Amino acid sequence: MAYRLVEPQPKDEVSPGKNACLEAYRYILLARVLDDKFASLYRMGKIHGGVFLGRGQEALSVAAGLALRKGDVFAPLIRDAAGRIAFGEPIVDAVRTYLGSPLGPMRARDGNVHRGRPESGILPMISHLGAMISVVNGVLLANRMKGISGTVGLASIGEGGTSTGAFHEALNQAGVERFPLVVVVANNGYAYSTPNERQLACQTLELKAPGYGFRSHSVDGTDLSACLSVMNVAASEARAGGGPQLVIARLLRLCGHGEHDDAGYVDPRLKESTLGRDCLKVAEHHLMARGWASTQDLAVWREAAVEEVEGVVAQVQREDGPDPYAEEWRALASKHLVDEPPITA
Amino acid sequence: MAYRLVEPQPKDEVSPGKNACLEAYRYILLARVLDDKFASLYRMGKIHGGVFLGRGQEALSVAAGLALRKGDVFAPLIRDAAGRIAFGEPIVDAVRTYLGSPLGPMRARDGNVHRGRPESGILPMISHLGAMISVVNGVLLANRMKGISGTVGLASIGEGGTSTGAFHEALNQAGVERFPLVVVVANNGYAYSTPNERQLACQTLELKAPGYGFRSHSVDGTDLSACLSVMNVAASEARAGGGPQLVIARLLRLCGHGEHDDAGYVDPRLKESTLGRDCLKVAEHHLMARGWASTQDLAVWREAAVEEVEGVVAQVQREDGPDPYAEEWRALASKHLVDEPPITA
Amino acid sequence: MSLTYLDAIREAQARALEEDPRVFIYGQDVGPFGGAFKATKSLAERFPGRVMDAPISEDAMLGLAVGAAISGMRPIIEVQFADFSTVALNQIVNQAATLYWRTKVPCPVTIRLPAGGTSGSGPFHSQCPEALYAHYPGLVVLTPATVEDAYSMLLEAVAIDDPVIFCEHKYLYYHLKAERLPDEAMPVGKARIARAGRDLTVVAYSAMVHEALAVADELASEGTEIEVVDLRSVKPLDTDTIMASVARTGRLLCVGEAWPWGGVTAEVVARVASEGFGLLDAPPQRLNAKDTPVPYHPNLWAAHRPTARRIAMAARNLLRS
Amino acid sequence: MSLTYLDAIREAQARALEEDPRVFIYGQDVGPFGGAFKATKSLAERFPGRVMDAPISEDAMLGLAVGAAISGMRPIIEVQFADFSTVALNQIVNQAATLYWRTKVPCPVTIRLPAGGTSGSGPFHSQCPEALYAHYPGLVVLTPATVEDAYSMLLEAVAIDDPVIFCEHKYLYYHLKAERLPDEAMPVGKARIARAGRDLTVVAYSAMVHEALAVADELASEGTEIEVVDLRSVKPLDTDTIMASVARTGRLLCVGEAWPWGGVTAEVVARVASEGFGLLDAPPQRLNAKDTPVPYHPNLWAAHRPTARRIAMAARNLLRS
Ligand SMILES: Cc1ncc(C[n+]2csc(CCOP(=O)(O)OP(=O)(O)O)c2C)c(N)n1
Ligand SMILES: Cc1ncc(C[n+]2csc(CCOP(=O)(O)OP(=O)(O)O)c2C)c(N)n1
Ligand SMILES: [Mg+2]
Ligand SMILES: [Mg+2]
Repeated sequence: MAYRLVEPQPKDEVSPGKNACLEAYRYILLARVLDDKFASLYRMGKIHGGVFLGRGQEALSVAAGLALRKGDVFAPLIRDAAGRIAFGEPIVDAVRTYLGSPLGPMRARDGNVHRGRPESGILPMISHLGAMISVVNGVLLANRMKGISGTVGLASIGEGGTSTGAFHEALNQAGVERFPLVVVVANNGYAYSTPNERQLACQTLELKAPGYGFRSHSVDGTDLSACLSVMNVAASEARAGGGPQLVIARLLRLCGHGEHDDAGYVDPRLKESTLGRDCLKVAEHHLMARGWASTQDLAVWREAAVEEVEGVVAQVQREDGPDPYAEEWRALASKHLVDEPPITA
Repeated sequence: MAYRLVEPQPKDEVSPGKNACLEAYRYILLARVLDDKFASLYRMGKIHGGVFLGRGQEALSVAAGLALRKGDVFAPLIRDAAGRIAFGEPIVDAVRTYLGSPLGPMRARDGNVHRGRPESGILPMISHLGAMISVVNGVLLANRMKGISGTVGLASIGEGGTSTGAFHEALNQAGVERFPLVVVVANNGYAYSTPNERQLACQTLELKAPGYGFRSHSVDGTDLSACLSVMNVAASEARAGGGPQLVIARLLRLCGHGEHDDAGYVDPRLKESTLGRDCLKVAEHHLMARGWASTQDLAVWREAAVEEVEGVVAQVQREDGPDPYAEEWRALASKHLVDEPPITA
Repeated sequence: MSLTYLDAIREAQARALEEDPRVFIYGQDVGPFGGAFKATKSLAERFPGRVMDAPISEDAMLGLAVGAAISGMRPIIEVQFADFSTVALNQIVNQAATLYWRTKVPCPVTIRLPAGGTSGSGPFHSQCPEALYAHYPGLVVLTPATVEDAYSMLLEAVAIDDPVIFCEHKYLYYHLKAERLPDEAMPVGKARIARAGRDLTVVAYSAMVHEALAVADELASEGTEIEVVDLRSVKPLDTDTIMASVARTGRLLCVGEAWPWGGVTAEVVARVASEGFGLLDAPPQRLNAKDTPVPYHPNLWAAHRPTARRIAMAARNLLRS
Repeated sequence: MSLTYLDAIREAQARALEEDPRVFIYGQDVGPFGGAFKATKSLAERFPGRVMDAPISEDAMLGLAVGAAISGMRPIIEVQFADFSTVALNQIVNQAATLYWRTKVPCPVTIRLPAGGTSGSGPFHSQCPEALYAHYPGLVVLTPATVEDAYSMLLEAVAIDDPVIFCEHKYLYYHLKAERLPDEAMPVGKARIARAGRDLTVVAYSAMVHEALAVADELASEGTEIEVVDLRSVKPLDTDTIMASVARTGRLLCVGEAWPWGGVTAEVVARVASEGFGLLDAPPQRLNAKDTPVPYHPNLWAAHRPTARRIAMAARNLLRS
């Protein structure tokens, strides 16, 4: 038995031009270099806890970040270093969070990918998958109630995260309210070690969209240019009042679930398929084929990225760790309502 | 923008014959008379707590109950008096549960629609909507692991209940495992007072099926004959290994959410539409039109139902209430593991 | 005019909506229908677009509230019954309650939980969730026992810059009446001496305050003076007021409608034992519901929860010890 | 041979699968991959079809377990981190925990929750859920502190006819080692005197037992004898063993890694105060984590939870009082 979804032709996707591609490429490059640095710091035992990379998923992520504007709201997930940078998160935020600097946005209280600045539109993820999407809805509702129009919200999730009740409730809520929400699902074939066939029963993830009144979009997540156009179409539709949008990307993560994981469970045939292409390499190839960049340009840019990352890491490594005695140990904004329990640690 | 679902033609539905229709009709009648009795006991202040009826939804419910066999598992919801009876629940179980008799299946510990006998395949609902479906999955998994084949599980839910995360997780789980599960959604236009447009964003509920790898079926819930055929097809498909099935019925509840509610929020146009037909009357009309029953038959059967219900109610009303001093006040099966807290009530 | 506890909740919401454009209400059936208990009756009409029906999606309801709060709004979420907040727990304790600590961005969300037992409601419409939430850092947990407190504490809850769990007792909805709403009120975080006495301190909250007061009446006729402390908020817990009372009476009985393991009575007794050991003339005692789900039948229900009769028994025992 | 706490958990599961055909394991990545912590390593291969990967659907995972248990199976559910059980709470406390009481049908589900803090894990991978579950009727809550207990208590958990919350401490996974697995064991529900002493009783559970033992060592060198009680199960709570110890020492310090409001330390101190008031020579004391989420950075983490240093301080204070 097979379902086929018949929907009106999407608006023509416009191929992104030279500047757009170059900008996106440089963010990807920076994110990759940054991720590689975290991997190496992890191996050197310089990072507390896990390291979670976006390798192979940067084209999709960067396209998400670039589709957003100031005033929009973004709920990145674990593989979104590129999208964060593109949306304006300074890399020092990532480095400080990973290295546990009290000067970072999470002040060493939370680490690694659990970072954000709500006041700048980047929501700091909690770990529970699916839980951020309804939070984005809330920001969009607030905008609506305040009469702010033309903003969109974007939430990332993996295909595994679509199995959560939270995902479902949030998508249905966005559908009912017709929020300008874009949900980007990176289907990389695995949730940690769990393959699609133990995770999902739909023939394709796009088939989930109609159940929520979402418009769906499909994209090859290894192709930067495709990602840029599709994300652009999706965000523009949402922005223009077209209701919520679901973007489904196919790709692979070219790393472990975290750096502790060798991902030995990934089917080698997938790695050898076009899904296994490295989006960075694909983008470089594309830039060179169009004559938008030379090998030398690439080398110079990589050098610049390395320098930037190394500089920031070196700087943060000189920062003091948090001082537990200077901590307020207070979970409430309302000082006068803090409960005073008997001795604690 | 409109989606259209293209799926292969369903197997030919066989119109149910005389005996099937008569049997179903008499269960509906019994359920209706029973429900009416509960309503009247409620008005007389003889019932503790609320009363929740299935008026107008009996055709769908009875068809669900009849599609099941011994060995199957059924998770009825609040409007399933008819389906329960059809699946074999004695009406004394309902009466004892509503009247709080300690002889009932819930021994006065739980009331009204919160009843069942897991050992007979009727799962006692907890109130949290959506929560019973994965429990049905668990029974089906156990059957599979034990090598019991040919059984199905059936879970009822309202369209409002489809918005719960629990619903989503359970359907996806059933899809992944290809459990022989039938989920019956009674779309009566309202969840308590909340109309479809504040509850759902899908154009039709059938559109949810492909997202879970379910086969979908649609039925006019006011038409007994249609309900019988469609439920039969769905259950047979599941039983034959066709994977999980989603049945979507359109109908109205011809009563309040509970008997405390006058349902003043229901759109009068809906009531006047064919959805507002009383499935009991439609069934009677059908039986008479076919010459399968006469007005007199109907009167006799109603009389018999009334007598049965009145007899059981009278009997249960003579039963003593629960004795709190005889209660064990123990939530664990393992007596030796009961925690002994300091004085309690 | 005579106002019920439920009226007070409605009036507090009306006033909050009236006075603060950042306030909105979101929950199942809270719109035109006015809510399962009519706590939002006519508000959707009076405040168009600000009192909205939600789908049956408690997790998303609470997630949305956090997002709106991040953006400067002051949502009030009605969960239809406190028991259903179990499916929103994650958004409450992990999203809302941690936000300020993680980001310095306050999260002013008021979560209204119609709670507590009423006869005939059974295991899934009777629960007392206060301990569940008080255990987690980052939440304020309120348990008003009077019409006046229902009003003033709900208004204050909306003004507080943190997520507030507002446990409103369903039994009190219609049973309590007051002549008018208060202009002034004790602040959240302070317990109240509901009745003064010098022989025994009974600490209670929510519906149990009234059982305790009945016992105080009863024992007064026997010449015993019971001091009843109404906690009002269980987090923060006003240990000072409790301790001052125990200092006067030397005896403590703490009563809660919730289950016996952990919870308010354990916390109160543990604090008094640790910090006020020397004040005690007799072992501090607790009285809780039984350790089973809340039963449906009135006979069982009445035996499951503490009642005036049982509080009186416990009090007499304690007075003798 | 040397076995870790984690090995013990794996071996217990292997034995349960081996000996009882009704047992199966279900959880994210527990299949061929062997689980996020490798607690089910190679079990899927050894027991085909009985160790199954679940989708990221904790609510449905637990619901399925209940259905299977109703049908006579004995599921073991691995929740990847205890923190994620918040999204399964409803199925645990309202479905599984009430089933026997409602229907007389037992619900033997073992819920494995990798719990507790490790440095660098942060607010959402460090939580201690024992109080959350112990508050609800209908659950058994276990907190093994040793390799031997991890093994024997998990085996017993699977055999128990009720839902069991098995809190396995992630910090102990690799830090604890034993020479071999036990043949005999104390039954669930009994606390253990982990070290005898006559001056002060320190009640602890899970990872805190080891901090307490370190303190006992330290203070022994100063001539003070600390008795360490390892609760093993927090529900049921073995009040008798605690009380007997306090009767010997006259002094009680209860230590928990969880948050301070409510919870195990409150329950223990409240029980001893109520039932063993006369045994106490000094106010009973508690030591808990701080009332904030669990911080990420090792410096903060070490200050957030009780440590041997702070337990020693509290113990010394208590010995002086
Ligand atoms: C509710 C919940 N359950 C379990 C986890 C543990 N967990 C973290 S990431 C992950 C896999 C996620 O897979 P997917 O959504 O496909 O994203 P990917 O890692 O492939 O990018 C799991 C199970 C979690 N974070 N939240
Ligand atoms: C998780 C949860 N939230 C809220 C409720 C309260 N509630 C009980 S029935 C109901 C409406 C159900 O509507 P629907 O699913 O459409 O079924 P219907 O009553 O129309 O048959 C609600 C909101 C509940 N039982 N469970
Ligand atoms: Mg994935
Ligand atoms: Mg409905």
